[in-house]
Amino acid sequence: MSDEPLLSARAITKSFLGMKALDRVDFTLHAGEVHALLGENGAGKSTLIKVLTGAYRRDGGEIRLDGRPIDPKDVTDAQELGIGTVYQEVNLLPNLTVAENLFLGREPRRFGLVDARAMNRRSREILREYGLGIDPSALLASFSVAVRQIVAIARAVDLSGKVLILDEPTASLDAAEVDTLFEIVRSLRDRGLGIVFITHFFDQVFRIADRVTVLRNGQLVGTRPIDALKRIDLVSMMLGRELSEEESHRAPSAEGEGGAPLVRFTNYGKRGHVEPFDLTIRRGEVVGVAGLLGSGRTETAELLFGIEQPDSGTAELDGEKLTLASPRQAIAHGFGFCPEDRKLDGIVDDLSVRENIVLALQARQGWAKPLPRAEQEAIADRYIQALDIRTTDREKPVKFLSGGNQQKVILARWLATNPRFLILDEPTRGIDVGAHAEIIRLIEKLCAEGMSLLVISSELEELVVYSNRVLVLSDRRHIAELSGEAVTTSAVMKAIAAHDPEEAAA
Amino acid sequence: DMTVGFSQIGSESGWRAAETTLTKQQAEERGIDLKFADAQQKQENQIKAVRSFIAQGVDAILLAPVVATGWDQVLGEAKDAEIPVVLLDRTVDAPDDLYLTAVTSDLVHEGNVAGQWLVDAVGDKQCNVVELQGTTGSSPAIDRKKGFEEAISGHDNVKIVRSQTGDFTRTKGKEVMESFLKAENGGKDICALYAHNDDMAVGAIQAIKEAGLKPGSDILVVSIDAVPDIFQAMANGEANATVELTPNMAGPAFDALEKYKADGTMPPKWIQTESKLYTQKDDPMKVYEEKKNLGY
Amino acid sequence: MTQRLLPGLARLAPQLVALAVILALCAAISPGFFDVSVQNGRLYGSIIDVLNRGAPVALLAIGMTLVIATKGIDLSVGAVMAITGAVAAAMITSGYGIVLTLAGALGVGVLCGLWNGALVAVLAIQPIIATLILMVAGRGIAQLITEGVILTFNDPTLIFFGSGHIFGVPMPILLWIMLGALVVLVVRTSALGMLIEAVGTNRRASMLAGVGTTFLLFSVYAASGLCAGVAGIIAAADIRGADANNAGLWLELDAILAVVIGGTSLLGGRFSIIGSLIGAMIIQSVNTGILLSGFPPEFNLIIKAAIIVVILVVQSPSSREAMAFFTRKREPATEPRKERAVS
Amino acid sequence: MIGSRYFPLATTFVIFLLAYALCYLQFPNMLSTRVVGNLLTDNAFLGIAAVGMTFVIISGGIDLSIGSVIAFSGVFLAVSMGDWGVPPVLAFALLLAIATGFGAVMGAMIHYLAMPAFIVTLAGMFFARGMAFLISTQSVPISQPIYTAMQGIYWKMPGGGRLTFIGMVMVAVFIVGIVIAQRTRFGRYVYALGGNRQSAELMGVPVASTTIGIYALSSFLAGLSGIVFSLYTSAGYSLAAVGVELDAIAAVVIGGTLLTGGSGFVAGTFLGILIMGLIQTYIVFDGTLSSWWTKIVIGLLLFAFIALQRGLVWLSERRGGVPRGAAA
Ligand SMILES: Nc1ncnc2c1ncn2[C@@H]1O[C@H](COP(=O)(O)OP(=O)(O)OP(=O)(O)O)[C@@H](O)[C@H]1O
Ligand SMILES: Nc1ncnc2c1ncn2[C@@H]1O[C@H](COP(=O)(O)OP(=O)(O)OP(=O)(O)O)[C@@H](O)[C@H]1O
Ligand SMILES: [Mg+2]
Ligand SMILES: [Mg+2]
Repeated sequence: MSDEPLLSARAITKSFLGMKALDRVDFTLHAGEVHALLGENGAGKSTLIKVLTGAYRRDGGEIRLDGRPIDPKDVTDAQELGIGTVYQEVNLLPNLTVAENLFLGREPRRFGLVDARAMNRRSREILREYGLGIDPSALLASFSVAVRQIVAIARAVDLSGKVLILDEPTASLDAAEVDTLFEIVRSLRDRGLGIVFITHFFDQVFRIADRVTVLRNGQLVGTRPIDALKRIDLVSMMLGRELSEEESHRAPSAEGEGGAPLVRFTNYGKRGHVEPFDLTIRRGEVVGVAGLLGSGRTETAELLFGIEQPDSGTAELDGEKLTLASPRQAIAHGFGFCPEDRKLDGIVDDLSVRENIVLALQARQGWAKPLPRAEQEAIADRYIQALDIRTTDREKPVKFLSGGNQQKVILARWLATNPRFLILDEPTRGIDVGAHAEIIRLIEKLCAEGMSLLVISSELEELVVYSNRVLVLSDRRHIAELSGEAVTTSAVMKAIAAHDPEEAAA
Repeated sequence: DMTVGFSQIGSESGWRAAETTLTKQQAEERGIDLKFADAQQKQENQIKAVRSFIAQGVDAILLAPVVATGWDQVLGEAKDAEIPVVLLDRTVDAPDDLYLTAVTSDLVHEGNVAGQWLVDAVGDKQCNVVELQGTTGSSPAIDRKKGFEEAISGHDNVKIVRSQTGDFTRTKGKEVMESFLKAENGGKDICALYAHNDDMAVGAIQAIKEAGLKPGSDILVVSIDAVPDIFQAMANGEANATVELTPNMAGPAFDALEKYKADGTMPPKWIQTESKLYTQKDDPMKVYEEKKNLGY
Repeated sequence: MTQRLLPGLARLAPQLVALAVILALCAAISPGFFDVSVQNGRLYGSIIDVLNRGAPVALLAIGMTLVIATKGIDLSVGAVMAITGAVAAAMITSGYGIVLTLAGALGVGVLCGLWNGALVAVLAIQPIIATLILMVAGRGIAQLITEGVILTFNDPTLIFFGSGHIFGVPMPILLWIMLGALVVLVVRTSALGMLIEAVGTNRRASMLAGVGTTFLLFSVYAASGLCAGVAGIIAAADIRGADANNAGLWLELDAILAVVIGGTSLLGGRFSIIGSLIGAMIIQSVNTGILLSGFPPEFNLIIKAAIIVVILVVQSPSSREAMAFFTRKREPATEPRKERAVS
Repeated sequence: MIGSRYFPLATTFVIFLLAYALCYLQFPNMLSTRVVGNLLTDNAFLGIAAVGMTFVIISGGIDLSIGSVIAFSGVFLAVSMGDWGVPPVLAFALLLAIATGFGAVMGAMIHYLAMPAFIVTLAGMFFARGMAFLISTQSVPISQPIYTAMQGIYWKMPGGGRLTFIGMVMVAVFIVGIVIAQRTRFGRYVYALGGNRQSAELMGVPVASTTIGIYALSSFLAGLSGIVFSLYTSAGYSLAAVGVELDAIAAVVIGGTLLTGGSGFVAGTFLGILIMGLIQTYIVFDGTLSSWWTKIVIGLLLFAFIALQRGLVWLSERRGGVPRGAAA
C-alpha cells in the first residue's frame, strides 16, 4: 500500500431537488486495497459511486486519480481512466448477447468490423474464471438475475485498469459464487488495483475488506482499517446508535408447525420450469426455500402465485380446490408476492411512494372503490414508519429512493393487503443491517399473527433463523425438506451437496 | 373480348367515386373485363399497378395519373410490351408516342370559365374575391387558380383578397371560410367566393349562413366540378355557378380503344371533354336528379 | 380538493403560458381576434372558432391521453371518426331515429376501440401497429358504408350536434368540455387514473400487484373509440354529411401532438387530460392564426413546424433547467440529463 | 433455444414463402421474373428508407419525417438541377449533406432537449414538406442525361423481368445496413440504446453521438431514397411519398423488429418490404377490389401476417419456455 492514494475525493457534494444526498464527503482509495463502503439504505453510497464515475455531475468537490485532478463527464470517461464499475441495479442489456455485453464499446475488430468469433471465444475464457459455463452468444435475457450479475462483474473487472467499484454485487449470489468473486477480487488487489466494495453483509466485509468507510445521511462518519474494528462498532457507526437485536436468533416456534394447513399443492409442476412437487403450508408457518442459482426457486414462486400456469397438479386453500390462473386470482385468495427483480417486477417508478404502497390493495378492491386519500396517506405513513423507509415525503416518486428503500416499499405494498400467504423472493436483498433485522422481526411477528410465509433466500444463515421448514431445490426439482431441529445451515448445505456434490464443495 | 387495367388515383372525393363507377359501368356495358387498382393517392402505387398490369399481360391500360411527371419509364415499358395506354382526366409530361390518347378536360380552362362567369356577373362593380384552393401542390389547384386569375386579369374591379387551401374538403372549406369572414369585416367586404371544387363551396356556404349572410346574393359562390350537392344549393339560391368536369372519361376512352383494337385507327392525341357552365338558370333540380345516381 | 388542484395548475403553467402567447400572437395578426358578438343567437368570433374548430382534436385527445398513459398509442382515431360519421349518416338517412343513430354510431366507435384493445391486450401486438391496421382498414370500412360519396343528411337533431348551440354556446364546444370534465371526474375520483398510470409505467409490476391490466387496456382503447365516435358525429353534423374520404384525416397526429404538448409523456405513466385539452387549443389557435394571417398556404407547414418546435423547446426539461439556472443564479438543483439516467 | 433469436426472422421468411406460393396457385403469372423484378424496383425507395427506419426503431425511436424528406429531395434535385443549373453529382452530394444535417439536428434535439422522437420527427415531417412547398409546389420534371443513363442500367432477366439500377441500389443498401447493424460498434450501440437507455449510458455508450448518428443515418437514407424516387419518377413533387413513414414502419415491424426497441434485424425489414409488395401485387392481380375493399383487404392482410407471426412466436415461447425478462 503506497502513501499516495490511488483515488481521492474531497468534499464531494451532490443534491437532488434541494435534498443533499452527499454533503462534503471525503473518500480515499489506495492501490492494492479493498475498501468497503458502508451505510444504511439511502446513506448515499450509490450516489457517491455515481459521482466518482461520472454518471452524475457533482455539485462540488474534487476528485483525483493518481494525484491528478480528474473530471469524468460520463461513464465512458471513467472507463477510459481505468475505472470499472458495477452499479447497484444489474445494469446490463438483456437484449444483447452475453459476449456483446462483456465487450460493449471495446469489441475486438478485424478489418474494422466486429469479430464476433473472437469476442465469443474471449468471453468464454473470461466467464470460465467465474465458473460460468454458459454460451456467450446467447441473449443475456435468457439467464437469471444472478448470472447477469456475474456477467456485469466480469465486465467491470475486465474494464478496470486501476479501480474496480462493485455496488452490492453479491446481493443475489450464493455462497459458492461469492467465494469465486472474492478470489478474483483478491487477485486483482494483489495486482495493485484499488477496489471499492459496497455490501450489506458484514461477514463479507470482514472477510475481504482492508478498510471501511461509513456514510450516514449523506455525510462521512469515518474511515477505519478493518483490523481495529469490532462488528458492533461498525454497526453503531452506521446507525448512529446501538443495535441490540441485531443477532436475535429465534428457535422455530412449535405453534407454527402445529398450525392447520392453509394451502396445499399436490403434484404441482410445469414442464421446463419446475418438476411436479408436493407442498403444504400451515398457518403461521415460515417455509424457507434454499438452492443454488437457477435451481428453480423463483420459478416455484411464480407457479404458486399464478404467474405461470401449471401443467400438472392441484392446489387447495383451506381444503377447497383453487385455481391460480393469474396473480389477480391469487391475490383475491389472499396471496402476496415480493418479486426478486424489484426494478422490473416490483416498483412502478414514476408513481409516488404512497401510490406504490397502496397499489396492490387498491387493485384488489377494484377501480370503482377508490381508497379515500386520507386512508391512503395513513397506510403509507404507517409503513414508512414501520419499515423505516427513508424518504423526504410520501409523495416522492419511488424512483428517487435508494435501492434498499424501494425494496421496503414493495414489502409494504404487500403487507398493506394483509395477506394470508406471502411469498418473499430474496426479501433482504440490498437491505441494510438495521432494516434487515427489522424485516426478520417483522417476518416473525407476521407468523405469530397467523400469516404464512414462503421465503426464498440465498443467505442460509438468515433462512435457518426464521424458517420452520426449509425446502431444498436443485435443478428445478424439490429434492429435500428439512424441518424442526434439522433446519441448520450445514444440513441445508448437505442436502444441496447430496444432489450436486461438485457445486457444494466450492 | 378485352381485358383492361384501370389505375385509379384513389377515392378522395365524390367526383372520383363517380368516375370509378362510370368506368366500371361502361366496361360492363361493352363486355370489357376491367381490372381495377386503387392507388391510394400515391404515384408509386400507380406505377406499381401499371407494371403489374404489364406483367399480367392485359390488353390495354387506363391511367388516371395523380401527377403529370414521372411516367416516361413505365409508359415506355408498356409500349415495349405493346399495350396501349389511355390517360384519363389529366395528361402527363411525356412524349406523346408513349400513350394512345388522353381523355381529359382542360383544368386551366375550367378556372377560366369560372372566372369569366364572375367577371360577367359583377360587371363594373368593385368585387373582392376570396379563394378556396385545392390541396397545395396538386395540379387542379394550380391550374384552376391559374385559369381563374387569367380570366380576371384586366378587370381591376375584381381582385382576389384572400386565398387559402381548403384541401378540397367540406370541413376545411367551412373552417377556412369562417376565418375569411372574420378577417374581412364579418364578410361584409367579400363579394364573391371562388372554390376549386364544389365540396369546399358547400362547406363554405354553411359558414356564410352561420355568419348571418346570404350565400348566393350577399356573397356570390362559384365553383368547379358540378357534383349533385351543388345543384341543390343552386336550387336554393345559395350557389351561383359551377363548371362541370364530367366523370364520364371512360366512355370516349373505350370508344377510342375499341376502334384502335378493331382496325388500328389512331385516335387524336387529346380528346377534350366539355367544361360546361351551369348557373341557377339551368334548372338545377333537374340536373340534380340526373346526377344523383351516378355514384357521386 | 383545492389543495390538490393548485399544484395541478402549477404543473400546467408552461402549457397555459404557451397558449397565452399564441393567442396574443393571433390577436396581433388579427385585431378583432378576441371580439365576441352574438350572431343568430349564437356566439360568434375568432376565439369561438378556436374553441369550436378545436373540438374534434380535443375530443380525440381525451381518449388519446388515456391510451398514451398506458404506454400505447392510437393511430386509428381518424379512421374511427370516418366510420362513426358514416354510420350516423347511413342510419339517419335510412330512417332510424336519432336515438338509435347516436347509439349505433357511438357503439361502433366503442367496438372499434375494443378491437384495438383486443389486439393490444390479448394478442400483445404493439399498439402502433395494432392501431395502424384499423387506420388503414377503417377508412375503407367507412367508404364501404358511404360507397365513397359524401352521404348528406338533413335531420335537424343530428345537425344540431355540429352547428347547434345552447345558450349561444356551439354544441361542439359544450360536448368537448363536458366529455372532458366527465372523463376527468371518472378517472380521478375512482382509482382508474392511478391504475392506468401504474400500468403505463410498469405493466409487468402492475400485473404482479394484481392490477387488471387487460381490463384497463380494453377500457382505454374503448374510451378512445368512444371519443373518436363523438368527434366523428360532430364532424359529420358540422358539414351535414359523412365524408368518409376526408373526415378525421391525419387528425390522429394532431391528437397525439396535443397530448404531448399537454405534458403527458409518450412513454406512459402520469397523464393530464386538462393538459391535453389545452394542447388541443394551442394547436387550433395555431391553425386559426395561420388562416387569419393571410399568408399563402405554402407556408402553413413551416409555420406549424416552427411553432411546435418552439413550444416543445420551451417545455423541454432541459430548457426549464436552463431557465431555472438563469433566474436563480448558481443553484443548480439537479442535472437534468443525468436525472433521466436513473429514472 | 439457440435459434430463438432468429426465430421471428425465420417465421417471417416462411410466411412470405407460403404467401407467395398461395398467390402463385391463384395467379401463375405471379412467379415470373417480371414480378420479382418489379418487387425490387417498385419498392426500392421504400426499402432504402426502411433500412434507416430499422435503425431508428431498434434504438427505441421513430422517424416520421422520412416521407417528407423524400419529397423534399425530389423537389430540391429537380429545381437545383433544372432551374439553378447545379451539376447532378453536386446536387446529389448537396442533398445528402442537407438531409444528413437535418437528421442530425433532429437527433440532437431528441437527445439534448429530451424530447420524444415522435414529436421531434413530426415537426421535422411538417418542416421538410413545408420546405418542399417553398421551393416549388408544382411537380417538376427532371430531364438530365445522367438520369436517362442510370435508368438505362438494368439486367434483363430471362422471362422479361428487369433487375434495375435502383433495385440493385436497394439491395446494396440492405447489405451495408446489415453489416452496420451487426458488425460495427455503432450497430451495437444502436441495439444497446434500444435495450435500455440508462443501462447503455452506464455502460459507457456515447448516447449523444449515437442518437445523433442514428437520426442522421435515417435522414441520409431518406435522402438517398429521395434520389432513387426521383430516378423512379424522373420528377420532383412536393406531394410525393405521403405516408411513406407508415409503410416503412409497417415493413420494419412485419420484419420482426420490436417497436419498443432493442431487437430486430435489417434483413427482417427486407422481408417486410417484400411482403408488403406482395400484398399490393396480389391486389392488383386480383383487380376486382373497389377502392374501399382495397383498404380493408390491406388492413386484413396486415393483420393476418402479424397475427400469424405472433401466434408462431407465442407457440415457440410456450414450447421452449423462454424465461422471464426475455420479453422486457
Ligand atoms: N436521481 C435521484 N433523484 C432524487 N433523489 C435521489 C436520486 N438518487 C438518489 N436519491 C436520494 O439520495 C439518497 C442517497 O441514495 P443512494 O442511492 O446513494 O443510497 P445508498 O446508500 O446507495 O442506499 P442503498 O443501500 O439502499 O442502495 C437517497 O435518499 C435517495 O432517495
Ligand atoms: N449457472 C447457470 N448457468 C446457466 N443458466 C443458469 C444458471 N443459473 C441460472 N440459470 C438460468 O436462469 C433461470 C432462472 O431460474 P430461477 O430464477 O428459477 O432460479 P433461482 O433458483 O430463483 O435462482 P436465482 O437465485 O438466480 O433467482 C434458469 O432457468 C436457468 O436457465
Ligand atoms: Mg445504493
Ligand atoms: Mg430467484
